[in-house]
Amino acid sequence: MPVKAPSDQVTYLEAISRALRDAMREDPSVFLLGQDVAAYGGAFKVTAGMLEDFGPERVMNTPISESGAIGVAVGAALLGRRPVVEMQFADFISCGFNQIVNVAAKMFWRTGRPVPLVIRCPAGGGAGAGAFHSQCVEAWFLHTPGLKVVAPAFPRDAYWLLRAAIRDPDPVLYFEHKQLYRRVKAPASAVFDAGGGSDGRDGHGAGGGGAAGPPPRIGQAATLREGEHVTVISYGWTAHHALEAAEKVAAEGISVEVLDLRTLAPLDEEAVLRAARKTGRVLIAHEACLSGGFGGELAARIAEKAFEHLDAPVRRLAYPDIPVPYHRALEAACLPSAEKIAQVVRELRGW
Amino acid sequence: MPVKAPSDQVTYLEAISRALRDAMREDPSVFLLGQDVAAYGGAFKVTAGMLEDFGPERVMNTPISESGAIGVAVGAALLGRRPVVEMQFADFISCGFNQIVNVAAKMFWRTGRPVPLVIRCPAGGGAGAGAFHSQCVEAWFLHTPGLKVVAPAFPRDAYWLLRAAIRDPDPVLYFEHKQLYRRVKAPASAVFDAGGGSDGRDGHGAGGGGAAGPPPRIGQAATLREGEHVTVISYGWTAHHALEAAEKVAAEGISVEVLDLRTLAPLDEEAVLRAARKTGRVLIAHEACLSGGFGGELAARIAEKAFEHLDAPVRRLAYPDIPVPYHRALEAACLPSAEKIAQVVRELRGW
Amino acid sequence: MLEKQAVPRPVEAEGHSAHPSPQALREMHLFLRLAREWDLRFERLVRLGAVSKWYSAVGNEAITVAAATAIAAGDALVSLHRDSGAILRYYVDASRLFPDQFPPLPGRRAPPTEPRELLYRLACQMLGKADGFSGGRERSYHYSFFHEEAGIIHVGMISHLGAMIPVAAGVALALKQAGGGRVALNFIGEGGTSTGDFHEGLNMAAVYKAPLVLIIQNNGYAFSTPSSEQYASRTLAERGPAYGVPGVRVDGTDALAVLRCASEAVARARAGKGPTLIEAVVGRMRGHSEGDDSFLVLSEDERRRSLEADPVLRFERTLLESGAVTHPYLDQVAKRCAELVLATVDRALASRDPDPSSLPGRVHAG
Amino acid sequence: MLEKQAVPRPVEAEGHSAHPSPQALREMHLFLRLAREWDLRFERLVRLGAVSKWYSAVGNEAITVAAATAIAAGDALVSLHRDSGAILRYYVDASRLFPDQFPPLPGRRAPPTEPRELLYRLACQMLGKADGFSGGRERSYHYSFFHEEAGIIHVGMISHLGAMIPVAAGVALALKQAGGGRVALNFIGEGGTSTGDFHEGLNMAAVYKAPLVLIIQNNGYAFSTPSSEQYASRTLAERGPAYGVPGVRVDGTDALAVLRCASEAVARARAGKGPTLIEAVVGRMRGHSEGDDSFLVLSEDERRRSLEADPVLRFERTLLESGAVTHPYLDQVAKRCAELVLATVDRALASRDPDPSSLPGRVHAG
Ligand SMILES: Cc1ncc(C[n+]2csc(CCOP(=O)(O)OP(=O)(O)O)c2C)c(N)n1
Ligand SMILES: Cc1ncc(C[n+]2csc(CCOP(=O)(O)OP(=O)(O)O)c2C)c(N)n1
Ligand SMILES: [Mg+2]
Ligand SMILES: [Mg+2]
Repeated sequence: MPVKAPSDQVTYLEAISRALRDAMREDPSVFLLGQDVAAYGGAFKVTAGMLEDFGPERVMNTPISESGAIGVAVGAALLGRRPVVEMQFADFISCGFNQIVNVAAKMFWRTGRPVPLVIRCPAGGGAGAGAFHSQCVEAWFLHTPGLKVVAPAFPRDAYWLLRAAIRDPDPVLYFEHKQLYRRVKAPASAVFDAGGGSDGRDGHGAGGGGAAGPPPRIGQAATLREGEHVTVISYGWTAHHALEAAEKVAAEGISVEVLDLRTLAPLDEEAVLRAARKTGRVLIAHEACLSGGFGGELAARIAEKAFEHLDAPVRRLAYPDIPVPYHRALEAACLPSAEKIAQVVRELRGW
Repeated sequence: MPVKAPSDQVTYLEAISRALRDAMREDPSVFLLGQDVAAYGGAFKVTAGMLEDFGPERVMNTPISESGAIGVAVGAALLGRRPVVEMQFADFISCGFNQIVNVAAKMFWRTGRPVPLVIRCPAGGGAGAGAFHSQCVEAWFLHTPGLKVVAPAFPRDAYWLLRAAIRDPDPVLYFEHKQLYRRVKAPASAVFDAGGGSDGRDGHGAGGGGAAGPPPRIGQAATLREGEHVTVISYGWTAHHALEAAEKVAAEGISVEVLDLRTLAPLDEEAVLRAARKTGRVLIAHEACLSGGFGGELAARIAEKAFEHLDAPVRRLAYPDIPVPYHRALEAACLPSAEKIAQVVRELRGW
Repeated sequence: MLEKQAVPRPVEAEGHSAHPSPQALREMHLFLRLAREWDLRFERLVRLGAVSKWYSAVGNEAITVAAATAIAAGDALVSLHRDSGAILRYYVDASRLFPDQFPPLPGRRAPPTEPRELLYRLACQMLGKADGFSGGRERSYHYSFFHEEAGIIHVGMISHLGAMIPVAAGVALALKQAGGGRVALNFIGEGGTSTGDFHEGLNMAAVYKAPLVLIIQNNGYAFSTPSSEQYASRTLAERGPAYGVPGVRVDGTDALAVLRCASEAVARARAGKGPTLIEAVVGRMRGHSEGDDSFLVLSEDERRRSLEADPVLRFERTLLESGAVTHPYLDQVAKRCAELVLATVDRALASRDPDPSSLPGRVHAG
Repeated sequence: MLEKQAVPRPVEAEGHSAHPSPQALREMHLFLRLAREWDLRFERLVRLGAVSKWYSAVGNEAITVAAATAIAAGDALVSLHRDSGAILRYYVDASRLFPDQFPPLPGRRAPPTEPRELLYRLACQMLGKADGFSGGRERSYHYSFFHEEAGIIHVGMISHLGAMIPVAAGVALALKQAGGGRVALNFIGEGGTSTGDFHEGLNMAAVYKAPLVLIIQNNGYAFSTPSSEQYASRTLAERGPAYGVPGVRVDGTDALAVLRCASEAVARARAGKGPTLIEAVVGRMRGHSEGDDSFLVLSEDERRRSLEADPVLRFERTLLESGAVTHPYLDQVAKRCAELVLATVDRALASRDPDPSSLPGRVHAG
């Protein structure tokens, strides 16, 4: 059951799937590892049809062994292969934690041998899936030198950043928010165009209006929307809420700049500081828990390096410091939303 | 080979050891788990003599199974026992990561069953021990709701916070910096006194001059030194550097307030904000890597909640974003030091 | 600070006998049927959209019910995602549920719990309702329930497979340290045996001679992954000796065979001889979770054979053949169970949802 | 972006024979002796304060040297903390080191590396010097060294025990995918077998039929912890079948026996039949690390017996008895090895330290 051929509209999920396929076609050293990725095509069907197309040597089920799978991938990567490991849910990455932070992350620095490895992590909540199928755990890996971490929010970014991640010589954690899989779409031409076409935003909010340009590279943030009064910095699903919030408050006369980080490590610090300095009022929004989340690092950098430009305290909007509750009403109360973001934006504007 | 009986001077290591003994004597549900903790007394001899004194049911070697050991401890804690697990080095905690962040941390919130568990983590560098025996990994656990994290810098805090950790109904990570083990001492009376004697500082720098008071509790920071011009916030070994730096720059006419967090979670935010507001110039210093380190969270909170009091950007001094190098000269170049702290303090003073 | 948590006292020293009396057989049947009806009901709710996800335990009943029959009040249960049979058996006393049909069995003290109330809370738990064990904070079997008087020490799962095995070993260790010959019963799928925690937990239990009975429910597949891509040994039972513990393989559709193995393992654990690893082999009567298409990974033939080997029907045939029960009896039990489940779940469906204003809620106990 | 990394080509298809010729025996002896002198020298440096920590491999030589003798250039070595014997054997060609005594062996192509230079770099690595493989960034055996022309694919350890086993399985998998019948050799202590990664890595290697030879060096202790507190099975070899791979137990003081087992395992792996688990049993001739008091955990009797079972002396006795060598020959080899090690390490000691101004250094490859 192959993912449907690129039609007019490409979902976020299809963009990921297509990136895998194109990379596999282009480079025989690319191969896939993960639970149920072969005949079944993965829990979310991202790898559907790939076993048929690329064979069992390149599309390999793993036992339920996150640590083993990542370790095997590291070993293969050390010998020049380019494994892409799928976590069935990002939450399970904690079982392979040591392989990531101590084996993969430190390998190049210690030994000079690159580890071209990608770990795909279907992340995030919003589906009523409870504490162990909803987490946003990127921050653990943002305190670990040697890793790269990307978290695209749009099909075009999803496609090109996965292509870049697979080509990258470093271990890359690729966080794909499950809420984007089938909801977020963009025209195929915009998604796959490598030249300088439209930027492939999904037309959601004002995000479709960005400038045309070359495909995104790892380490580049994107300005989703230009604004004068308040800057909202975000990534992943939350970037969509930010856009929606910007739309909302625009009606109230508040002009919001929305920055989508896309890559969390290495951070596009220049873009962050530029966006912060531009308005002097900053909100950082993410779905991961507040304490120790990446928002703290961002706020710290802004507060230090854009100190003189700040007209208001840097605010953070994040998940409360609790596990993800199961019941949908409870979960909804915890998740960031356009309305919550809009509310802080209003407060910042009035500061 | 029992640790020597409390004499006039008590080392940090002896304080830890004594806390374990006193807790074991007081509460039969306390027991020890860890690699080589039984007959051998642990890699650092913290549990020396305890097998003889408390027997093999309460002082148990574990196989080389960090995840297993922590999981076993969680199970026992669920049934009302109070295990204290020793990591041979804090670095190895990554192998038990999932048990901590997904099993232990979330248990009470999910099920209402407390998990009174302590994990002792000999942490930190400075011994030329390389990338895997030197790490400061506390930040991983500061992004995980449900855990408590302490990191005492002085024998008195080491003793009382370990006693409190063992009595605490929540999983507590207890980070003990190896450089403090035998170097930092205080008079026995000051360390163990539960009344209101001297605060048991080690007389290092100005730290000995603190006010007398009741034993520290989890969640309380300590002002090691009062100052007017610049605030340095720190914990663990770095708190000693901060004191030394304060001494250094005092001669230059700069008056430094030094705050020792002691507990990282739950954070004594009030003390942090008070210290920040007092001088309006803040440096946060820790040995963990800069990016994603706890300094970011602290800086973010200060920058948000003490915004109007800040006269200079909040600065951070931390380990560079690399693994710990082996060669002593390389390592020394990376570690925070009194001189490095003094330098930033001077810059902040001049801002 | 925490109130001192006492380890629940042993309520009863002995589990059910491995040679069950006719009434014991009928009780076992009751729970097989009850478990079946339970899961069928929730499968239906998935199709109706009232439940978002369900890992069906249809097909696993002989293992879970029989294993839980081998333990007693005061023993601990650490359960996973297909263990409704064990939970029902462990929580509910037949003589309190249907006193007309099941007089109290000698030697088994009725848990002083109101079974209908417990079943209601369990149904609420499945539905994320306020009256569930976790008050809607947690999903399905991801809760714990301790009831000291009833001798219930039930530690529910987290999703991460394998993680509960060291925890179960720790529960067993604490029971051992407390004395009294109590044991912990824990389940894992054959897929879950590939986790590091399976290894670390079982090895530690073996080294500590912890009274742990670990049952692998080998249904041949983990989600879509067949055993042949999960492990390369002939059986999983032979992993036992690799840890210095007995490894027993049993037909997981044969409740009586499972009861025998489990009872032996429990007796061994009570006697201080440490853990046993049991591999119970079953077919797969459902896909991985209701609503996904993973059942189609099996060949048609395999699906047919698994469905034919239905463990509940098998047990009913055995009972019929032995003359212990009649067809009308079976019909009546099935009807009572279905009605009970229906009423319980309906009541739960109508119950109140948790209140978001109670969140975030305390993440620390003290 | 990364230059395309090619998997190093196979340099030689066959390892040494399991029935070594007299010269092959003398070569094995040379490396046993060289490894011994290597470790003795560093032990001494610990006592002199020139090295801060040393995990001595004295006593492990028969295992490591013999196992590395069973592989060939082009095969991969994934080493741990007591594997100096394997590294020396793998890096160095006897005929290049001492051409007067060791004419090139037929079938074994001399690695086109200058052995004295490699040994110097290795010594620098041990001392954290700038000329070490990691330029002082990493400690002792925590480095990697790839030399395509020489067929050296050497992945060094991280400290976390067990972690290298999945990595070794991945290396083996990549070798299999590349074709050519090459294998990966990996070691672990009996203590390290208790890690989840041992289980996950070996299981995956078995499922994938990866050409991995995993050798457990069972020296009865992990730091201070005796095997009886580490695992409860009778042997560790019997874990093999638990993963569907052969489990072989061998006397780790008998280099020839180890060579036989390892050669068989290598042949099996080359033939596409997957991994083998070898348990090589040795005594402990040293404590956990030089300078700690863990050797005293052993009884006096046990210490004496281990020291008497010295594998190097045992091999020398065998050679003497078979008439293959004479006493003066052995003395001469020992002298040459000691001198070589002394000169190499002295040169390394005198070499330059790394320059802190080069830090932090690149943490990313691209
Ligand atoms: C550590 C971990 N990785 C992945 C998953 C996702 N997952 C949930 S159930 C399952 C299959 C389990 O198979 P098995 O253990 O055989 O039990 P079964 O469902 O067949 O009863 C998987 C892979 C998980 N829960 N935990
Ligand atoms: C995961 C992990 N936990 C703890 C340690 C600390 N440690 C280093 S060596 C060692 C003992 C190793 O014993 P064994 O595997 O038998 O090897 P041996 O040293 O006896 O050769 C321990 C516990 C470690 N390196 N890694
Ligand atoms: Mg299964
Ligand atoms: Mg050992």
